[in-house]
This record gives sequence, structure tokens and C-alpha cells, in this order.
Amino acid sequence: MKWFLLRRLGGALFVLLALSVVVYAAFYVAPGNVAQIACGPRCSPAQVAQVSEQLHLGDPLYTQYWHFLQGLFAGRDYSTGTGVLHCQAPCLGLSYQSDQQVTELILAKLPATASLAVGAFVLWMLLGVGTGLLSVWRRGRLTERVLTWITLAGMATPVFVIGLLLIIVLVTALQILPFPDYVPLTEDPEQWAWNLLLPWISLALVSAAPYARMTRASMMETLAEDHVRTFRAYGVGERALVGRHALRGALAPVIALGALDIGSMFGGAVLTESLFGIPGVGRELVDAVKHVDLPVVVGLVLVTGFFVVLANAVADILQAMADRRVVLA
Amino acid sequence: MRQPSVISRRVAAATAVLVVAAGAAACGPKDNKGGDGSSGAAGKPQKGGTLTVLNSKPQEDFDPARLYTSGGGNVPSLVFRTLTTRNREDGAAGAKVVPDLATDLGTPSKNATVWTYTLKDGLKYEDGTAITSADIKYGIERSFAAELSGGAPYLRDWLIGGADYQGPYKDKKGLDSIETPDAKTIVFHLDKPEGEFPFLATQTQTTPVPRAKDNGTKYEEHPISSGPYKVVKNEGDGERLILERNPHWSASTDEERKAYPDRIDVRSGLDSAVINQRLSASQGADAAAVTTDTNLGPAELAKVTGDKKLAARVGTGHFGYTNYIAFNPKVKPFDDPKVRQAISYAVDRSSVVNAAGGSSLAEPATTFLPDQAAFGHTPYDHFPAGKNGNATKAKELLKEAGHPKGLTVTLTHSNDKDFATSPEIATALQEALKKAGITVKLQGLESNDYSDTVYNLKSEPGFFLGGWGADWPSGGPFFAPIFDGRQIVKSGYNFNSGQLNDAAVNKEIDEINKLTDLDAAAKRWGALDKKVGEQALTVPLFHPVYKRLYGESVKNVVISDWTGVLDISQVAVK
Amino acid sequence: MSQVLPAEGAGAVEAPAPGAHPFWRRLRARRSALVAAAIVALLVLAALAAPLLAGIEGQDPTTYHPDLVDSASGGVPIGSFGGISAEHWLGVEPLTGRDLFARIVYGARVSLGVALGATLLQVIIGVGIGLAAGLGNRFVDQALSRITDVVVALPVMVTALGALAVVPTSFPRPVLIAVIIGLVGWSGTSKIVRAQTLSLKSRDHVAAARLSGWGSWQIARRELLPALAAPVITYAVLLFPSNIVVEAALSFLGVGIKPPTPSWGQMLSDADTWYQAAPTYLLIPALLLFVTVLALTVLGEGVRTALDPRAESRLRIGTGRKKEADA
Amino acid sequence: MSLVEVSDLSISFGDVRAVDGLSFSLEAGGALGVVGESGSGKSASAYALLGLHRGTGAKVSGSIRVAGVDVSAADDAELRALRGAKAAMVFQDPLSSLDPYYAVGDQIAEVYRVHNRASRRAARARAVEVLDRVGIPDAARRSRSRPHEFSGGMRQRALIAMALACEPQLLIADEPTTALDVTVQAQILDLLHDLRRETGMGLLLVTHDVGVAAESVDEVLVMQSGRAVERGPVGEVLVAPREPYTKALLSAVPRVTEPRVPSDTAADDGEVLVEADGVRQVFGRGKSALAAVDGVSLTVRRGETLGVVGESGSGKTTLGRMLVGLLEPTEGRLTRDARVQMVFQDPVSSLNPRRSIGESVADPLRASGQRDGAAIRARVRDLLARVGLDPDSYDRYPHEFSGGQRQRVGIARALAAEPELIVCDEAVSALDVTTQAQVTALLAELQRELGLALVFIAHDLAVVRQVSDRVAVMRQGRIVEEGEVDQVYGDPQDPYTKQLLAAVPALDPALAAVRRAARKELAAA
Repeated sequence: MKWFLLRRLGGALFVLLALSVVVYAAFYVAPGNVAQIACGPRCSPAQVAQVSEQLHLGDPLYTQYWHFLQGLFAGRDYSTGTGVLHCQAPCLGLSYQSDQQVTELILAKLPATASLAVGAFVLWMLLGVGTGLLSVWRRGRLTERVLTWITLAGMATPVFVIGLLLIIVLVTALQILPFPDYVPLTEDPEQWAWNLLLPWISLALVSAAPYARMTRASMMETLAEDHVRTFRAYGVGERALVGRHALRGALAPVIALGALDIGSMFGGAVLTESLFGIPGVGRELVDAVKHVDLPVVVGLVLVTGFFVVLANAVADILQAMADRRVVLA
Repeated sequence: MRQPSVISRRVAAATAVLVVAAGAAACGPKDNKGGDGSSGAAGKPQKGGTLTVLNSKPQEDFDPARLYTSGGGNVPSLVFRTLTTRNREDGAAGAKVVPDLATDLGTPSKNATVWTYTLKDGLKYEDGTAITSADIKYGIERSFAAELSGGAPYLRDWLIGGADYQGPYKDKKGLDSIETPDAKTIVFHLDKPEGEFPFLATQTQTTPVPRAKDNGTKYEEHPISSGPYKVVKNEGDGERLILERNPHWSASTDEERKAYPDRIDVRSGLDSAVINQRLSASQGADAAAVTTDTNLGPAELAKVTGDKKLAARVGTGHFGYTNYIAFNPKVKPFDDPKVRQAISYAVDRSSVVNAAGGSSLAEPATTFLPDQAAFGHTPYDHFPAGKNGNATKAKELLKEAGHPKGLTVTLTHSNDKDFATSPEIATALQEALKKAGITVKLQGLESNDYSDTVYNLKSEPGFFLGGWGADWPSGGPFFAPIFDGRQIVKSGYNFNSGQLNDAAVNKEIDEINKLTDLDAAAKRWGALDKKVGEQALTVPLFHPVYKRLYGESVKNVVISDWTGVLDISQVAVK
Repeated sequence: MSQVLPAEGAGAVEAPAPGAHPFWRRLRARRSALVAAAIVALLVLAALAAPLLAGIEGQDPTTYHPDLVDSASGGVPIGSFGGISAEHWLGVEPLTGRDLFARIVYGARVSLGVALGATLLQVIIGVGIGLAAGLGNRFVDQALSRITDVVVALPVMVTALGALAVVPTSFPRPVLIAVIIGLVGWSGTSKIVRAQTLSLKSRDHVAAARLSGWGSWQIARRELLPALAAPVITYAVLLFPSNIVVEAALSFLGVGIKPPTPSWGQMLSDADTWYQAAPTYLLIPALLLFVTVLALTVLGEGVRTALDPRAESRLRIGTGRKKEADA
Repeated sequence: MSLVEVSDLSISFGDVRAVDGLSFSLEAGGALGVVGESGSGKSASAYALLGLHRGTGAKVSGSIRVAGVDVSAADDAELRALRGAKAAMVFQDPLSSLDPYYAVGDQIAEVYRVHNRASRRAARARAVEVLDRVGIPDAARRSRSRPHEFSGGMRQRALIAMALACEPQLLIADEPTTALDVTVQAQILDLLHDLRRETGMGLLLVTHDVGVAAESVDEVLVMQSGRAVERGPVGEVLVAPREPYTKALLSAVPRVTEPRVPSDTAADDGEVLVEADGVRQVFGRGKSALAAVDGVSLTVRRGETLGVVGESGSGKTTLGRMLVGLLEPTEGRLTRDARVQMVFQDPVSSLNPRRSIGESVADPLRASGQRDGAAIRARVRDLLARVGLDPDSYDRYPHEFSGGQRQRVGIARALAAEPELIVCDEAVSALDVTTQAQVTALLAELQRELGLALVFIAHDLAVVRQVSDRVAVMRQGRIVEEGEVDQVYGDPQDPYTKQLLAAVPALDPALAAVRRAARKELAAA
């Protein structure tokens, strides 16, 4: 287990560093005069040159990257004009656009994204697993066929289509829900939930389908396994068979998938955030990329990557813990 | 992604320079101008209450040195007083410049190269200390520091020694061309006559900054207020800004700012759709809400138009801005005036206006200067295209130019969905020119790439969509950067896309700049525009119109032609 | 980083009996799959015959009709249901008055074409990398797996924007989008192929082929590729609709297909704000996208069950992640 | 009334009729062995006794009474009351038959509580009790382990303990020892024997292995294609079978006690084809490294057959793969001066299901550079005929053949490369005994004709004795004993060899009893 975690950590570090190199290289060749952007459109060439020097934009790529790494592991100092701003490790640098520390900026955006992800996760897990179990319970009957079609429809609908349709129906026509306007949980929990309901539902509807299908398939497979047969042959009732002996094994891959999905969603559900105007990580990424705000992009990619990698590891561990036959080595 | 607001951070500013910090303008509906000059909820405006401002763009860089505003901006103007400021009145009257910290608009020397200002008595910061002319000098000097870049270029261009000055952090000695003989007097020495200096003095760079409180790039977190409100909370780099009354501000020294609400809560980072949705719902705190940066998009306008109650809560503003086609005559075939004229004839302004959001959001333009007296607007239409373009005339000209079989050209535009230089406009032109036998290929660039490409002499395409806005309502900053031969920038952003370097034009610009009678100057700008228009270096397309919703209990809505947006220093919520 | 994807050595998909055609028989037996196939065929035909169809209608996708929209009220189409009429079968676009039917059929070309190209690329890269990782030694496998991890963690948005910025604008945009989606989305295929390869590699008939004297390449070609066909096709059929969604998502976010080329996602993106003023403008591409993806998914299901009735749980298909296009 | 009464039982799965008009009965306390080759319907019949076909879509007709319950008429509750309490079942694969997520003791307790009103604690105590009874050492502690922490034999004991938990009148054992090594098999069979004597429960033992039946039951029922062929006391049926099928079956069973007919091709001075010198094969690295083969030296000479015998995990398959070159030894020297080929264990996976068998057989020809299609086809036809297949079956696919036929195809493919040595890795283990006999006969014939050397790897001591000239006994990656086959089998020197040989079930029930006693002594000593 210890070795497994260590190796995982090493792998994750590699992936993250590789990601940052890729992004650095891509943006280095990308057009967009960063110094001019940072300085403002009417800056004189001399001023642009000053800004460029201040941001170390004239340095070769590897030097810039080295500074980035230094910041990441040791922290970096920036001049405020009258003094020095120390950006503590892990320092992802300052945004070209707003001079804000990237770490602070991302931390400020994370709660919205996390709210979106966690709520949607809970909803789609309930919906997906519930639907899956229901269709196993009612297998071979009309209910199962109807559920199969509903899940297929869910899989076929992009989140922005479902979201827009829900806006038309729930916001415009029926006026049941407000147009989402993110309110921090700390500010007003009720409004927080009320405003996020629409995005949650949208995400849950499109995301639940694979879970329903997986739950169903996995349950069917597990119910056919030898050990379930054993307990059936010993007079154990169907309910106990499903609840005690099938569900646990069947849900392991479902939960692992859930971990993966929520992990990647922590990196920003770009579409949902854009559609509903939720000020989260995903929207920030779109914005930063459009404005060649390299430190923010790199920071966000690293954070996103971190969550993906973390989710993968968690998924593996969950699966292994659920299934003791798998040895973590 | 909702329709992006007109403003998207500093970057987009290249095309919408001024719109950026001022927040786009909205003057009272044109047809509604005669009345008492203000609209909004009925009843006498009273002090008190909280005004909510719902914005998409955060008030980042809330530092007077870094702000690029027209007339001191909207939210910034609540905190930062300047030497002069804009007249807070509806419509054309609002396009005038009036004194703020200073007692008058400044005393020019004979040739308008030296400007002297005297401060009013009893001016205080939020901490009760007195405002001195040295603080104004220091504030201006700060704006030269590379750390605090972002402001307009004029101080650098006009002040003697400004081009080389690096700001007070690197250069402790200061800028000699600003003198403060005593605590109340400040004198500016310019390297050439500038009759419009009072306009420049409205920008936040002339806000006093006490040297002792300056902490560089961190100053934006809590800038020291000289205005009616002070910053009590600044979260997320200007995403949430809470302003409360500054007890040391005195209405007796400030004729412009009404400052009715007790508290101003600026919430930004909101999606433009959310802002408009909330304003139209006008629920709870949103009833006392306005926006200073989010227009109604065409789709939203369509919805609002159908609802009388909502329509009554829409402010309409005009702001000096022109969207146009720019030519680079160094690129064939645009070196041939006939080709440029042919295109001028061929454009279908009604399609273009539709693509820009329809006739309520855009007015067709045939002049480069905006349709406002302050700019000295002189009507002309040298190449009458009518409503839908004159393809016949265009074809004739093309034939004369030696292109009897038509032409194939590339039109560069931005990929932003901003209804200005966006693909929709480009496609509308593509369709119109097709009728005149001109095949247009579209080259859409991402916004940064677009600015870098079209505003750079080295990469400037021959045929592209551009836009230009006023730093202040006058011909100077509107006309000169585009047509003054000495403002062709070799490295860096160049806005004289037509690369016009005509001695006569340059000379006339210099002559007008010497005038300190701004009305007289305006007339000459208008005449010059008409003259230069003959060269067909640009094809003016339309002037945008801004529509803004405001909450139900918002009173005293004042929209000047300077900013085009309701002035929150005038708004009352009680 | 492993996936919930096929557990290693979970047993390669058993071959369907060659020679006989139980695949077609099983596929035909599913009525839903047949209906879906018919819809897909119709869409493909419509896309191929776009100029013809628009010609029959008498419209084209680019001509502006400024007279068909109400300019003063923001450019709403004049007439009910977004200006549906005998001349404009699905109405016209707000602001421009362009014909929606023509844009829809031309848009189908782009949406389907991009998705097809992207899917092919994903399959080719995925099979290549997966095979190499499965057959290669420990080092090769590790290296390729790490590369796969990086690709998995790379947001498609960043890649798209990076590529859009670097590649000259003269490069055809739909091709570029297909390439980007292809380059970012092959990891699923490669993981399946790698797992299957590892499983197949341990099979005795592969050992027998080695003893017969074949080299690695010939073994891959003769013994592995045919066995990989079923799982890969199965996966690819489901990748296809999800690629349509990714293209739509990119266009929706404004980093995909550029006007005036119509694509469904880009139309949706334009229609986004019009849900109140001109609902048909939004509903038409939305429904079409829905029907297309649904039909393709149902068809994919059919193909999958026909190819391998037992594979249900092994493949992880179209997760929320993919939909989010954040992969 | 009999404990089990089955009359006219028929079971069909879709179009396939698995059991066809089967009738038998078992008295209380009796032990019946149901013996048959694969597909004879023996397991399906056993499942029917507990009504396990219910809800699977299988059609069951006829009457079944078990411990007084009419299984076909009983409702779900009655059936559940029967299952586990009155009749309990032990399955073939003990690992997959236990729930991997729960401790073994908990699983037994759960079953106990289904049928008895008992507290959790009491149920756990009962679980420990039965675990102790089936010989799990330190049962209280081990009851908290999960199945994967047990060895194969322990798991089967645990399953038996579960069966014992409710003191059933009938124990149904479906191939209870097939997945186990021969020494473990002997222990389990002895355990079953003891339990039966002690508790007086009836035993229905389903097995393909006649030897296993001989060891454990009083009566046998021989099944073929869903029908009963012969039934009688074990001593009679196995010693003096009446029916031809039974006779054929018994004659095909290799006997470990029977000396081999010496082969005429083997010669001590034959040319050395393969020589291994201290070869090792290590899998994994660091702490998890495992030496599958740990220093083996041997030689194979032209024309001889070397048997390699060992239990699972002894390294014999790894050794075989090294001999043909599919694996490179981690250490040691291996010289190969001959063309070698291999015949694999699994007739399903050893042929590519997507290619016709002709193509598979032609592989070595094509790989060696032959391009002439007609010549290849002709050669393949010869080869197919040589291994006893229809030469015209070139274009047919593996799934159209039976296991034995596929193994013949595998042999033809090996022959196509004109090898001098063929390594047969458990080449007949997956086959029924009758087929097994045919294939071994074919191999012997080919060896005689072509002067081939064979390395015959198997876990079945009897088969190895039948075919080999020399034999090597492997254990934990090493050869513990090697020598002339009759000498090793007749007079084993190594204690492990002795143990192995003692564990082999005898076909003669009388002998089986003697050997059981001997095993006891050996264990006690």
C-alpha cells in the first residue's frame, strides 16, 4: 500500500510537470503580445518593454519555466514598486491580467466549482444508481425498457442542450427556479442551493445515465457470480442476496467512476459554468486562455490535472479496497 | 457562454479603448431629451439606502494610476476626485468638462503649453488630512511606473520629459514639468499646445495620492478616497467592492456628485445574462440595482421590447464610438482609392446594423466622427451607399480601377461575439460585397491575435474591421490617433491604420490643438473629418447605442453623452 | 493511472463466429437499432445532399435577409415560430435573417464530418499507442502509459485554444477541430486496446504464432488486430456521437467552428441568448443534435450487443466527463 | 422414504436437452457418486435437487423429492428452507464460490442464521465450531479472514464447513476436488469420508473422475448425454462394468500403478536436443520477486519422452515455455539444438478463433517463407489427415470442432514446422478421459513414426506414467526427483514423490480404503 501510494505520487508529479511543460511550450509559440496586453493597448513601446522586462517575458522559454518551477517549490518575490510582494510556495505566479496571485485567484474560484460538482455528484449518484437498481429490480418488464430509453436519452443530450431546455421550461415558462446566480454557501445556504439547483439538475440528468447503465450491468453480472449462487443455494433470500452479496461488488466500479468524474469536474465544468454563469474554475480557464494569461492557464491546468490524477488514484484505491482480491502493488 | 459584455478585461480594450473603464455610455433616450433631464422611478430623490451595482467586469486595478477612464469613470469617480470632471447632466450638456478639485478649468498660457490649476479650499481625504497639489503631482508621477501601467498615453505624450520618465519608484527626483509652487497650485508644462488639457485632467491620474500611503501595486486594495465614498471592502481583486460614505467629503466642495445612497455594493464577475435577468426581475436588493458595464444584447432587447413595464426601465445612451472598415493602402488593391471607394459604395449598412443588434442598438454611420455636437460632427456621405449598398456604382468603379471581373479580397475580423468586429458583421459585409462582384474571404482571429495583428504596422492586413471610441467627447482623441501622421507607431500598437501622413492634415491638427475655445475647435475637427473622409481610408459603418436596464426603485437616472451610461453619482434609491 | 475501463486480463472479447453472420442477424433483430440506423442514414444523406436540399427550398445558408427581421426590436424574425414560411421551412436566423433550414443541412455536414474525422483519428492513434504499449517492453509500456495520463489530464479547451492560436487561419477550421478532438480523445481507445492486447498476448495461439516464427508486427496483424476489431468498433461507434457533442461544445464555447460555416454547436451557441425572444431558433438545432446523438447511441448499442452480447459492463461509455468536454 | 428420489427428470436449456429422463434415489446416509464426462448432465441434475434452475429459463420436468420436499412444487419459502438446512451443496471452485468481501466466519454465520434463530454471537460460535471440525487450524482467528487469505484447500474446507453448519441430511458435492491439487484432493476426500461416517448424512458426489468416486461413495451412477448408463455398488460397477460405455470409460482411465510399455525409440545414447543447466526464471522484481523455476537442469534426447509432473505452482509450465524459447531464462544456460514446437493446454485459446484451422496449421509453413499456396494447402491436408482429421476441413473454424479435435489441430500445427521435439504442456488435461486416451495414443504413434522427442508436462501422475520414458517430479521450481519412469513410480525416493503417489485416488474401492488408511498413518507419523 505504501509503495503503491508513493509510486502514484511520483507518477502524478510527472504528469503534472509534463502538463505544465506542454502548456508553457504551447503558449510560448501562441500569438498575442503578452506585455502589450498586460500594459494596456495605448502603452508606448518603451513602457511595453519595461513591462516585458518586469514579467521576464524576454527570457528564453527554459529560463521562464525555471522561474516558474522556483516559484512553485520555493516561492517568488515580485516588486510592488514601493516594496516586495512575496508569493509563497507553491507560487503559481501573478496573473498577467490582474496581477493577482494565481493561487489566490484559483482558491477564490474553487468554492463555486466545488459547490457545483459536489451537489451534482450527489444528485446524479442517487439518480443513476437508483435508476440502475430499479431497472435490475424490474428486469424484463416495461419499467426496465422505459428506464433504458430514458438513460439513453440522457446519454445523448449534451449538457448545454439540457441546460437550455431546462431554462426555457423551468425559468422562463414555469418560473419555478431562478436563473442561477451563484451565492456562496457561507453567505446564504438556502440561496446557494436554490440557485445551484438548475445546474445540478442539468448535470445530474446528463451524467446519471452512465451510472444507471453501469449499475445495471454490474448488478446483473454480480448476480450471476458464483458466490451469489452459493448463498442462493443456502437459502438466503433474494433481498439479502442483492443487498449483502451483490450490491457491494457491483457498486465498486460505479463508485470508482464517480470518483473519476467528480475529480475531473473539480477541474471545472466549463460548459455548465459558462452556460449558467457560475464563476468557477472552468469559466476562469476559458477566460484566461482567451486572454493569453499564461500563469493563470498553467495554474488552472495544474489544478485540473491534480484533481484528475487524484481522482484516478482515489478511484483505484476505492476499487481495490472494495475488492480485496486486487492487490495494491 | 452568454453573449459577452462589450467589455472583456483590459485586453479587448484595443478596440473599445474607452468603453473599458468608463463603462459604456447611455444618455437619456434621444426622443426623451426635452424633459426634466432625468428619468427613473417617480418621486423626489432622497438620501439613504444601498445601491447595488451588478457588473460583469470586476473593478480590478482599483488604483487611480492604472485606471483608463473617460471622464474619471463611474465607480472610480465615487472615490477619486480629479482636477476637472465631466458635467453630470443628461444628454449633450453632459459632454462638457467642469471643475472638480480645481476652482476652474485651468488657466492656459498664451499658446496653451502651460496650464495652471488652483485647488478648492477645504479638500480632505477620508482620514481627514488635507489634499495638496503635491499629492496630485505624486499621483500623476505614479502612473509612469511600469508596475502601475494601464492608463491613457496622453500625460506621457504631452508633459515635457514624460516620454522618458520612469515613475517615482525608479526616479526619486520626480517630473520637473509638473510644478507645485504652493500646496494649492499645480502647474503643467507641455511640450506642445494642447487646448484640450482640461479634458485630460478628468482622468483618474490627476487624483491626489498621499505619498505616505502609497504601497505600490497593493494600493488598489484600499486607495485613499477623496470622493464621497470610501472603500470598506475590496474582495477578489475588485469582484466585490463595498463603498460607504466618506465623512470627510463635503458636498460644498463638490457640485457634481449627488451621492444619495449611503452605501454602494458593487458585485462583479457576474454573467451578463444573469445581470440582465436580475435587473428585469428587480427582486429584493436588485430593485435598487444598476449596472455600469452590461448592455442589453439583441435577444434580451427583443424580450424587453415586448414588455412595457420593462421597457420603461431601459436607459438609452450614446457614447462617442464608431465601428468602421479600415484599409491599409500599403496593401494591394487597397492602394487604389477607386477600390476603397467601390467598397464604400457597396456596403449594406442595414445588414450590418442588423448584425450589430438591429436599429435600436446601432445607428448607421457615414462619418468617422460620432453624431454629437461635442465632437463637432459635420454630416457628410461622400460615397452614398443607400440603405442596402450601391452595387452598380461599385462595379463601375471597379471597372475603372481595372477589375472588370471583380476582386477577391480578405477581410480580417475578430472572433469575439461582440457585435462590433465580430464574424456576424464580417459575414454581412461579405454578402453585400458579393453583389458588387467582390469575393470576400474571411480571416477570423482570436481577440488577442486580432489586436496584435491589425494594430501592428508589420502585420496590418489590407482590409479589416475596427472600432474607435473617445477618451473624451472631443475631436482630439477621437480623430488624431487615427489620422495624425506623427502618431504612426512603428513598434507597438498603431491606430493610424490608413497610415495617413498628410502635412496639411497634420498642420490643421496642430492648429486645432492650440485652441482653448473648445466649441471653435469642435467645428474645425468636423470640417477636417469631412475633408479626410474623401480619401476613403475608412468606411464608417455604425455607431453603437447602449441599452441598459435598471431596478424598479432607481431614481434620478442621468445619462450623459460623455459616458452614455447612467451616472451612479446621481442615482438615488430612496 | 488506471481506469475503470476493462480490467487488465479481464478476458478478451470472444470472437464472433466468422463466416456466418450472426452480427447482422443480431443487429437486424433489434428494431430500435434499425430505426436508429434509418435516422442516421437520413441525416448522412441530408448532409451529403445539403446543396440539393437547400436548392429545393430555394435558399442558401449565407444570404442575409434584413427585411425578414424586426431590426428595431433587436432583430427578431418577423412572423410566428421564428418566421417559418413556405420559403423558409424552419424560419430564419435572428439578426441576419439567414435561412435556418439551409444552415441546418449544411451544418450537418460539418458536425457529422468533424465527428467522423475525429473518431477515425482517435481510433488510429488509440489502436497504435495501445498496441505498442501492450506489445512493448516494460519501458515502452510505462512511457506510453504516462503519455496517456498526460493526455487524459489535458483539458480539451486548452488544447483547442493553443492549437487555434498556433495553426495559421488559412488551415481549414473543421479539419483542425477534428484533429484536436482526435488528438485529445484517444486515451479511451488506447486503454482498451492495451488491456485487450495484454490479455490476448497471453493467449496460447499468440504463443503458437511466435513459435511458428512470426515477428511482432505479423503477430499484431494476424493474431491481435482481428481480435481487437470487435471491441474497438464497439467503442468507436459510441465515440462518434460523443465527438459530435464535443465539437458542439467547442463551438458552443466559441473555440470551434467559425462563422459563416454553420455547425450545430455553433448555431446553438448563437441561439443561446434567444431562448426567450426566438425559441425555435434554439430548439431546432437542439432537437436535431439530440435526435442525432440519440440515434447514433442507439445504433451503437445495437452494434455493441450484436458484436458482443456480454460486453455490457466492460466498456465505460460516454460518461459525464466526456459530455463536459473537459476531458 | 428415500432421502432423494428423482424420477424421469429432464432438463433443457433452450434447444439443448441436458438431462433426459433420469431417475435415481438415495437412501438416508448413503453415498452416491454421479460420474460422467463433460456434457453428460451430471451437474445440471445436482443443481435440480435444490431447485437452482428456477428463474434461469431452464426447463425442468419430472419429479424431485429431497428430504421430503417436493422440489418442483415447493414455493420459494419452502425451497429456501430446504436449501442449506436439509440439503447443502459444495461447489467446484471454492474461491469464486465465497463472497470475497466478507470474512469466512461471517458468511457461515449468515447461512446459519437464515435457518436457525440464533444471535450473531451464537452464529459466529457455530461458524468457528464447524470450521474447527473441517480441520481449519486456529479456527477462531481464521474465521475472521476473507477467502482470498485462504489456500485453495482451506477454502474448500470452509465451504464444507458452511455446508455442515445446519447439519443437513444431504450433502451435494459438485466436483469438489477438481480445482485442487492431488494431495489436497486426497485430504478433502478423506474429510468428506470422515464427516459422513460421523454425521450420517447422505452424500451425492458429482465428479468426472472415476478415481474420486471410487474413493468416496457406496454406489455409482454413470451418466452419458443426459441419461443414466449404469448404476450399482461402486465395487461392482468399477471392477466389473456391464455396459460398454462404462467399460470404455474405465479402460481409458490411466492408472498410476500400471507399468509403461517401454518405447522403442528412446535410447540412452540418443543425441541431446535440449539441455538446461541450472536455469532460473524469476518473475517480478524486488520484494515481490518469485522464482517460478529455480535452478533446473535436465536434458532431452532424440526420440525419448520426458514426463514433467508437479502440482500447480511447481513451475512446470514455465519450464516448458523456456524449453521452447517462449521465455528466456533469467539465469542459467539453455542449449537448444533442434527445432522445437509446443502443444498447449487449452484447446480453446490455443487456436485463433478468427482464422480457419487450415490457416493456423499453415502458419509455420508461411512463416518459413513458403509462398506457393497450392503446396501449402496440400501439405496442410496431409498434416490434418495425419492427426486423424478430415483433410477437407481446411476452411473450417475452431468453434466447429470438439476439444479433442482442436488438440489434434494443435498437434498438426506443431508438426508443420517439422520439429524434433514437441513440448506438450498439459496437452490432455482439459480433455475427457476417453479423448485423453486417444490423443496420448496419437502422440505416441507420431513419436514412433517421426522419431520425435516429447516433453510431456502434466499434473496427472497417471497420464505421465503412461506416456513417459523418464520422469521429473517438480516442486516449487525445482526438480526433486528424476529417473526412469517405472523406477520413480515403483520406488519413489523423495518424500514428496511418495506423498504425491499416495494421494492418487485408486480405481478399486477396496484398494482405496487401504490407501486411505495408509495416508492416515503417513499423516500421523
